[in-house]
Amino acid sequence: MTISVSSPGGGETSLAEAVKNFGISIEDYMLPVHGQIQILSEDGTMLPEDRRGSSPGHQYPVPPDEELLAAYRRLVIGRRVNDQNSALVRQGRLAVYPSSHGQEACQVASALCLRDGDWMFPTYRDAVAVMTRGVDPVDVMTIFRGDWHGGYDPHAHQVGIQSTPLTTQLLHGVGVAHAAKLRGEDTVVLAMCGDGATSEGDFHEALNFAAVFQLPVVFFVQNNQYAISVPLAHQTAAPSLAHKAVGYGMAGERVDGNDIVALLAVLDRAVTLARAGSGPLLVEANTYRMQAHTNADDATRYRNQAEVEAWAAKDPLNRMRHYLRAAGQLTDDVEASFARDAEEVAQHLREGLSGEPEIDPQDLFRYVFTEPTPQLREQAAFLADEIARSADTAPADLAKEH
Amino acid sequence: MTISVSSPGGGETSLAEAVKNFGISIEDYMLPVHGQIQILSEDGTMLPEDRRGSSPGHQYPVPPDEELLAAYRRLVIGRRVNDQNSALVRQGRLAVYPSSHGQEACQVASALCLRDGDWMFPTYRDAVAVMTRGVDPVDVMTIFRGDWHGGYDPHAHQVGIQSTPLTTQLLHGVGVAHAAKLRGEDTVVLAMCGDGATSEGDFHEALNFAAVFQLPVVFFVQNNQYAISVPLAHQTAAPSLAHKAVGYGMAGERVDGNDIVALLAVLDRAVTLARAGSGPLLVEANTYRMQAHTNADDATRYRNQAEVEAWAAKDPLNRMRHYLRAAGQLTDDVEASFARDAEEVAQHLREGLSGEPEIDPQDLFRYVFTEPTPQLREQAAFLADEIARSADTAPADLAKEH
Amino acid sequence: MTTVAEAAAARAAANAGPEPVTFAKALTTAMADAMRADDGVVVFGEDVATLGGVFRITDGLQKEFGAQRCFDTPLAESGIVGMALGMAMNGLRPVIEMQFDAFAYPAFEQIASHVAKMHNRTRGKVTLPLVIRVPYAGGIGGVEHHCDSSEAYYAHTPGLKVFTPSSVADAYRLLREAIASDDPVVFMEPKKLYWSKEAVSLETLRSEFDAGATPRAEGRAAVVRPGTDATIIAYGPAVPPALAAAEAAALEGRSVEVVDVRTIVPFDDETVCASVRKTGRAVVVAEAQGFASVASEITARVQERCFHSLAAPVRRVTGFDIPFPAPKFEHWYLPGVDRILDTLDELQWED
Amino acid sequence: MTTVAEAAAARAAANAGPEPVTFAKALTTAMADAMRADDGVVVFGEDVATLGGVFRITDGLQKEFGAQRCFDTPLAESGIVGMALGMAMNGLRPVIEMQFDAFAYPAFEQIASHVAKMHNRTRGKVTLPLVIRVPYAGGIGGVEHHCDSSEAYYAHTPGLKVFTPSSVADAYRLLREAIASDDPVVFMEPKKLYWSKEAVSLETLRSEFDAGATPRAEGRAAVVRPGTDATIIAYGPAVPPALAAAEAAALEGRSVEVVDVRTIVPFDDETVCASVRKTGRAVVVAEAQGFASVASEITARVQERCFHSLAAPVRRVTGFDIPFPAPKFEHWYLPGVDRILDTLDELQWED
Ligand SMILES: Cc1ncc(C[n+]2csc(CCOP(=O)(O)OP(=O)(O)O)c2C)c(N)n1
Ligand SMILES: Cc1ncc(C[n+]2csc(CCOP(=O)(O)OP(=O)(O)O)c2C)c(N)n1
Ligand SMILES: [Mg+2]
Ligand SMILES: [Mg+2]
Repeated sequence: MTISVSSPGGGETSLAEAVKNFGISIEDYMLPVHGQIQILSEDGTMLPEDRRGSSPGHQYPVPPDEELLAAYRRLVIGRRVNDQNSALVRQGRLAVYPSSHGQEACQVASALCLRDGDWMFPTYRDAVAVMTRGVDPVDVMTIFRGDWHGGYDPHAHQVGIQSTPLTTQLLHGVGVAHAAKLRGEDTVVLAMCGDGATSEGDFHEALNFAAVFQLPVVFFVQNNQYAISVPLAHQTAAPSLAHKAVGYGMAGERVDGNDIVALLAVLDRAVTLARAGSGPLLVEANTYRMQAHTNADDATRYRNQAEVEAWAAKDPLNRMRHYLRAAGQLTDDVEASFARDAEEVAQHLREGLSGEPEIDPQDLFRYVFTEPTPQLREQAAFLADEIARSADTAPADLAKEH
Repeated sequence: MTISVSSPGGGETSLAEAVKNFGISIEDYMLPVHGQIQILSEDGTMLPEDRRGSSPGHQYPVPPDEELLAAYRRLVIGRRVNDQNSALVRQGRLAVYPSSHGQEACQVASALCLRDGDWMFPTYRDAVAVMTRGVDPVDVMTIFRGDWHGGYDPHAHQVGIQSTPLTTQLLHGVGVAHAAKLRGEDTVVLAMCGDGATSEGDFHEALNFAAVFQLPVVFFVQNNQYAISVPLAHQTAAPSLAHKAVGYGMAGERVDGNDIVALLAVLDRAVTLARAGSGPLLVEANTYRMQAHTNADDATRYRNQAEVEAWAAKDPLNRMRHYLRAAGQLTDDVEASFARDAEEVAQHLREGLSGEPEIDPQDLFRYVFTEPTPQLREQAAFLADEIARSADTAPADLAKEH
Repeated sequence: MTTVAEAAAARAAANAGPEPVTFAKALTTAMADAMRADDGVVVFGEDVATLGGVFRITDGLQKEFGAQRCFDTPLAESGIVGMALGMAMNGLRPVIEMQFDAFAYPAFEQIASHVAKMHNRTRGKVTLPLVIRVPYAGGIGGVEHHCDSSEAYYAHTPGLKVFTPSSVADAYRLLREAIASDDPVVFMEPKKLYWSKEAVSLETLRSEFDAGATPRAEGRAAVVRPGTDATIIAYGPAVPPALAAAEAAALEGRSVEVVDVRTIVPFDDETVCASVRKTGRAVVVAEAQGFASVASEITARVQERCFHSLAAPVRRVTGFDIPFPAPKFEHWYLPGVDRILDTLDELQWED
Repeated sequence: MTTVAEAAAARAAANAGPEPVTFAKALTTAMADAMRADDGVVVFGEDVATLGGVFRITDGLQKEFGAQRCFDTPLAESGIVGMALGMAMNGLRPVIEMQFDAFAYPAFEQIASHVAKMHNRTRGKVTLPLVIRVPYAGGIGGVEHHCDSSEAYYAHTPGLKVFTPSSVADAYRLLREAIASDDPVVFMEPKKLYWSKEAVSLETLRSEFDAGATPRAEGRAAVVRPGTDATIIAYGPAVPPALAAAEAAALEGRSVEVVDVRTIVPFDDETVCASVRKTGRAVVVAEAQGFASVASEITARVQERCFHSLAAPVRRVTGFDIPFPAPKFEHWYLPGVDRILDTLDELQWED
């Protein structure tokens, strides 16, 4: 390994550079636009440039239609995955599933904005993003089926584990980016969290470390308005979560989280800036958790149906679909083929999660350390013996367990 | 106890109100002035109003000269305390002393801006502030002499313990303010920390809690440019620490931390706003730690003499002295009487810290809980017995220990 | 020892007397009663207000006591504990909820460096009547980070009391005592017992508590099943399997006494040692990983204090020294009846 | 066991052979050697770069290896550990410093919920070669929060290795092993030993380590003083008083063996139990508060494993169950020679 880039602590320079590049003040660079970036209207028409919420220093190229069509396909699959998994919970095949129904545009855009070699650090709710990045859907479900804490190799797709302790994973992303930067690699890290998670101390520490070391990390906050039952107004008194960027000398952005066009535009720009050495950026996407926190939650206890319905009208799939149909990109045939693709993934999930997984009790001791300690070997032997003895007195089919 | 005020989560309202009050935008309300508030020039002349760094929504009344004279007296005493304590360390009477030499203006202003019933939450470096608030200087030194973890009753002067774990005390201040608010009391809390401490997660959580619950807390950051050896540029890439306020929907202020006039003006206004229900504010004072972190530190390893000298020229005492002499407030007589007052405090410290404190080993077990557990009683008896037995075989003067 | 009769009665008398009550209900009622009795008691945390907590333990409190006395905080555990400390300093009695065991870890500095030390540091000038409720341990098929047994971290930290009820009556009693205590209490609630039921009368418990009629449970272990041949020492989630094992052992003709520790700090050496001295054999059962744990402590102190009464080494049945396993592996991890019986069998009965 | 001779030689032979070297120097050299041997090793933390650490343990590393491989971070311990985890995931071997024991607590969630669990959670796909250096314990007259013995928190957390050297040679060896380990290691450095000196040759230690000439110290306790009548089991800051007590006991005609645990996790049952089975008596000495501690664990496992060899209960000499005291009270708290001798005396020698 060769470490080649310049030393940390270059905060001022990079801010000054951004200001020079965009010809605006430091505050204007850091402050998010007063509204939010939106490119596609709620009824699926492309907004004129001067109504997209952008301002000097905050301009965004619109992706070409083919890309939008491909993104839409991902949205369709993502929605199907969410609904399939929720069904699998009801059928007892999964223990729990925190659905991103309604947030699929954020999920898809977070995967599509990255290239090979980049890293994603997702949360428990980002299963669709992880799948869109290429991880086998069944492996993504391992944690929720309960046969292990995680089912995929983070190195295989450069996707961190789906983190449960809130916001902790942002720091892991910062570390991955730091190591890459020290080696002179141009890796970008997308570090994801929810609105509630921004209140945790680790959020602060992660953004600050990334800014001080000028690391290529895009912090992506899916503001779905709730942390379980707690609405955004109880998380922050700031005008927006993107305003938090200012305190780190970082640029903040707000984007319509149900508008995949705006999301791709904003995230692509952020990733490009980060890769070019701008330092980290913070992107807040306004979206909505259409369902309960998980199947174990009862959302009617803390929010009303009118609010849910108002957001249903902004559904990210509908908007994109209307636009693509109007643009002539989305024919009935294409739509049918997307539905088939989605159904294929759903079927893969159903099949993959149909049987009881084979599990080996000795796995309990195998991975605690790279090699088991004498104590763990003792405990492993103890359990093996216990199982063997109980098998002697129990039905034959348990005997395979050791 | 009766709880009487309105429920938490009123963030938006209060921001909107501030904006209405000052006729400026939300961002202009939150963003600190681009430079910093300074009222007294470095050579001790009062700056014209348009050169004080203020801007719409950020205006500050100048305290009357008598108040300034009283503050100067405190500065003189504070400086003497710092130097006396450093001498006591060299003489072995104190184990350690983190001196606020050079920061006396911040120290004095933090005590003077509060009224009875308000609370202060200081750090290990804020001994002078604590004394200025009225705590007996010898009691303040208990922690550094090493005869207990703290020497004063926080309730007696409404001063929290001098906290060592960085930034943790801000949350205690938030809690004290919250309890007071729930009871309808108009307590204001001044919660203090250093520049380095702003990087800790607890800083984030404290500011956010205070903002969300709209608590009357003034967060006062003494930016003395260093966290032990680490300069500010390695703590943050933000234009200033006061910019951090924006992320909480809070107003931030920057003030010349060696200008007691500006400090009093800014802190008085902040305390008044907070008491009137503005919610929390963040004030950053730019100052300098003139000496090493503590006597155990060697500052020459990480900073050069030229930098130290440049700051010496901005000495807070000199500036105030020049102004008051020019204003005719500070005659030779008055100055001599201040010096005598300072010497009296120094002598009190010398005398109070001259002998070995009487300590009782049984105190080890007395305060762990409100009543010792059986285990602690056993351990206390064990130690008493051990001491008794060793006294039987040891010189007579040890016998007094039990 | 005073509760032997009561506990036995409560556990046995499901066919007569009061209606069955859940452990969860007992906790909720204890908080509500404390809030009624003292308007300095405030309850806060994540999702405790509108939702009533993810386990519904604070259900109804905001409704009855208003948003000033039961409220949600921003999502930050260190913030919750640190703010609670300040509120306790300033005249209130906060009862705070950590949503799950492992989610109390962000607050570890506030707990270990301040909550535990403030009273001592200030020579008793500052008292912290503060309860930190921690739903803990497994048995509910929870995913990672939702099933840690974290009691040893707190029990090892001087200045914290650590309570952990295993019965419905103790859930009520101990939580009332914790809230009434002027010392900070980490209140560990075995999640898997939330839905357990016993026929106890909360009204009776309330009036007994209010009248000071029952002796404090703090610092007193309970002999929850009497016996003569061996002692099982357990607490929290390990008590039900311990009782079941004792029952199974009885069928094999072995009379096993079960002691429920109830408060880990302060620990009741008297009751525990009296039992072991009487029976001469001891097994310590706890769900947490065993290494450097509360079970280690109990084992160490029992052998220190009862050495000459012991016919066999004090043995432990604990979780393995591994991260708490995924749901489908849980049954291999949890100390169950068979494992306890096996260990009882090994206590050198032939001697 | 292999280091009996070496350790004895090193400790005794100050009059011949190599120059005396401090414990601190051995640690610094170990890091520098590891950085030379592997350019993936990076060192960071608070004040470790320009200043060289408040204890100067990282002195000179930035100068030799540059600001990319030894650097200061913003002041945030959770940030340091979380970032280190990410760097370890991405091919580096971070060695991070927590400035003092209690200042590692803000990082507790990152350590307990991620550092300890990542390898297990990913079925071994992610390894975390990460060393968390923690200067710990007292004996230096430090103020509050600067003298905690926090090893039990880590030892109780499955997935962490916990090393703690007590000799200069072990400081070098164990730190090299920790850095070379693919598992996360919490490396506990007894502060009061930083300035202790022994005549050891760092060159010899280096070449032995590089050649793989000495067996790994990980998982191997060292019999640092042979004896026949009783065993003292100690680690870290407790080893010097244990040795001194053994020496004093020898004057009274008692031959006491001293075992230095060296690595708490993994624990060396073999060496410890062999000694206790031979001597029949055991005292566990540790500076940390005793309740639910590493000393409890050692006591518990020794009586479990050596019960029938024991002539007396295994006894503990530990810190009291109180917050670490202010400097002027420290001498009453620290387990010293007299207290260890008293306890040895009580091991029922008349039997
Ligand atoms: C440190 C920590 N505290 C508490 C929890 C429990 N918890 C799980 S999800 C959640 C809400 C998170 O809200 P948000 O960050 O907005 O993400 P969302 O679920 O809305 O996607 C909480 C409190 C946790 N997982 N980690
Ligand atoms: C949580 C925590 N981490 C580390 C330390 C060690 N430490 C003591 S003071 C200090 C520097 C603090 O700098 P700053 O906040 O700027 O305050 P100053 O000393 O300059 O007044 C450090 C790192 C600590 N006390 N607490
Ligand atoms: Mg959310
Ligand atoms: Mg500073």
